[in-house]
Amino acid sequence: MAIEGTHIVQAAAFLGAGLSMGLGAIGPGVGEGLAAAKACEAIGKNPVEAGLLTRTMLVGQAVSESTGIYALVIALLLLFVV
Amino acid sequence: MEEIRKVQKRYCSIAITFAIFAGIIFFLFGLKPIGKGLILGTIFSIINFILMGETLPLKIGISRNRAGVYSFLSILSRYALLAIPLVLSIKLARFNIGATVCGLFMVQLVILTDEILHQFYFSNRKDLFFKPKKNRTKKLLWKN
Amino acid sequence: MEELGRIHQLIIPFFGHNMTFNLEVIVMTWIVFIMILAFGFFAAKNRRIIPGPVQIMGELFVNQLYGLTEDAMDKELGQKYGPLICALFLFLLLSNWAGLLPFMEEPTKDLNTPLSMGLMGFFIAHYAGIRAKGFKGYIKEYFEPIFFMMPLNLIGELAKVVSISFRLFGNIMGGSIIIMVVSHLTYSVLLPPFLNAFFTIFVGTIQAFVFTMLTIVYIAVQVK
Amino acid sequence: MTDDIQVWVKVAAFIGGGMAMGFGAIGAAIGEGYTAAKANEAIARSPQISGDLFKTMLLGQAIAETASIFALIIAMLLLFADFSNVSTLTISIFLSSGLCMGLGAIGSGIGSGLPTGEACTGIVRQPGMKNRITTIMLAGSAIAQSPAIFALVTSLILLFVDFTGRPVSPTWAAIIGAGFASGLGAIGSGIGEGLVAKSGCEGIARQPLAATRTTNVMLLGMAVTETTAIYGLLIACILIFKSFPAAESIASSMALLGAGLCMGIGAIGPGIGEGFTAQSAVKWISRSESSTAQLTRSMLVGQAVAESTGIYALVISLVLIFVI
Repeated sequence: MAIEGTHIVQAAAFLGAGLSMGLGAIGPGVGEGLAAAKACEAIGKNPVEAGLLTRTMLVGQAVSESTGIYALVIALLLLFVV
Repeated sequence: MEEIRKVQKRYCSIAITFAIFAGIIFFLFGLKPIGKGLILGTIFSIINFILMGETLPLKIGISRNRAGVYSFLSILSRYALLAIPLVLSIKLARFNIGATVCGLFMVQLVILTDEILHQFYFSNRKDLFFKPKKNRTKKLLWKN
Repeated sequence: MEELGRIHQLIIPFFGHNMTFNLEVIVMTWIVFIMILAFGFFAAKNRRIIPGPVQIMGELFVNQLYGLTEDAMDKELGQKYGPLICALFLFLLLSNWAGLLPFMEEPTKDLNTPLSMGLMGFFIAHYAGIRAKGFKGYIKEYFEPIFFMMPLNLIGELAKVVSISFRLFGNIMGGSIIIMVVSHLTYSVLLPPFLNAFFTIFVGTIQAFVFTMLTIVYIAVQVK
Repeated sequence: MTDDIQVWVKVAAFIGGGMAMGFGAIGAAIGEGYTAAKANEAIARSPQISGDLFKTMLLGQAIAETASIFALIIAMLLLFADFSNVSTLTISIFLSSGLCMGLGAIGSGIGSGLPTGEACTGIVRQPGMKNRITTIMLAGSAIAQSPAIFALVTSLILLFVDFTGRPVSPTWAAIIGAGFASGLGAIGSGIGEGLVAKSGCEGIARQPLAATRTTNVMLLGMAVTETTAIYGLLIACILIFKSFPAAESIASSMALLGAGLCMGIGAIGPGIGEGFTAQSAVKWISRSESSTAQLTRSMLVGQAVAESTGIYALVISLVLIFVI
């Protein structure tokens, strides 16, 4: 089993892609969960504004998800470009 | 402590009765290893349950970290005991491994089944998935 | 266990390219279409003041989904997008439940179906956004915090399609693979009926609802 | 050379068994420590019902220990396995199986300790509802065991599936990746489901009249929280049952290992996050009856969105398995 330089680079890229997406999913996952938890609390206190609160929650979650999307982009770059 | 003893007596007797009945049925069908394994697993499961209850009050009155360390030690010592039937059933052909594992969870199964049966058949508390009977719940609240 | 990823395919050569059709998925999709059409026909056949059982089902269903849509948007837009949402939910629900019957498979088990549903929702949401805000206002949204955030906003929009369709696909596919593995292990004795009920009825319903809900909300976010 | 392999297989079995037992016991110990701390407070507040509290603790602990007994079974199977007929792949199978069960037992151990502790507090607050609270606690901790059951299924499949005839080079990575995917993936869901069950117990203790809808929403939230563990199991099954062609280069092995790690680690965060969401929703549903429908809806949407990073991890792992 001859190990060449290009193979090692490719192997590192694949492993790195997996780790990038995996580790990058932890923070946004917990953060979005907290955002949704707070939104549920607010709806519990004031059910009349449920539609507005859900929209606000989604916008906040979309912003906090952007780090997860950066991780996705990096993983895809590592997979297909490197 | 009386409460614990009562609970233990109840669940352990149900578990061992069930295991012996099932074991006899397996014996009658000629599946000796399965019956033996079931009874062996259940006996050790009951010993584990009783030891768990005995060590429970010792955890009260100490800090959370010490309780964690204490539980870790208690788990390890109790599991050394639980390993005996597993090793026996792996090494000897007389005991069926799958049946032993089923026996090890007999107490847990009995607890869960008992709770579920109580919920639906043996009591008036049928309101898990239905609307609660209002007057009954109010009476409960008044009592306290 | 090798049948795990196998799909019956019809491959037709077409001017040097191979066109691939997933036969089961197409047939199952058509069966679901026919079921929806039959439901709609019988619900609306003879409408009366005192409704029959099928009409009651249809009315409840439509009322609930219109209510959901009007909650998320406003009254007028809710009336406009309600039919779409009803059709989407009914299609996904029946597709997810199709696996219950013997010799039938969920069309949503193939990635093509959820992805096309997700793309449809995506295009409708953006069309609604352009209609509501005008082209200039719509474009301006992408340069929102700072102007060079544009590519990331764009990826974020595309990631919505990926996440919404892969959520449905992953759940249904995962359920069917788990049922297959467990029935392989236990020789199809005890657990598979319960697992089948859990994954098909419960998870299928929830995922259909979540998909529909997210489509509504994406449209609502674009419109507001 | 065969002796050499046998030595390594033994080493792998001992390491695997040790990891299974160690991790499994740590999770259960943390959970029980939490329970003991809560029970301390409860007994200090009303010592006259300490019998009921001990009973609740005992039942809760008996159910909560299921995950670590699973770990014990896997450890014993590994330590006393048959070492006579082994190949190079057996090394990675034993390592992966132990790792999978050990990691998978952590989440459920911690998670099922949470409702038991909360049930002790709840019984002090509302002694009349003690049967109901005990039932909900038992149901919650039994459902919180399901990620550990997924990990157990993966370990057993790894131990009993016939891998002969598979090429060594990418298959070892697929096996270890499957262990990581299922084991790490179970942590987040286990803790998350524990959080949901905890707030279910709390809600029933605070608002006994709201018991029915609290229970229903709790079960719904737990079922949705479990999906990330199901993704982990899905990737593990694909990695185990798909036969990969032999490859000389290290790159394809690393792709499979990366797929497993990606799904496993990526499922932790969404699992805990979904647990937070459902916890808050259950808590507020028990307090305000009028907003049940809105809260259930927002809970489902919030959980679905919080899950999307887990889905990106699923996509990357599928790409790593099928495209590369």
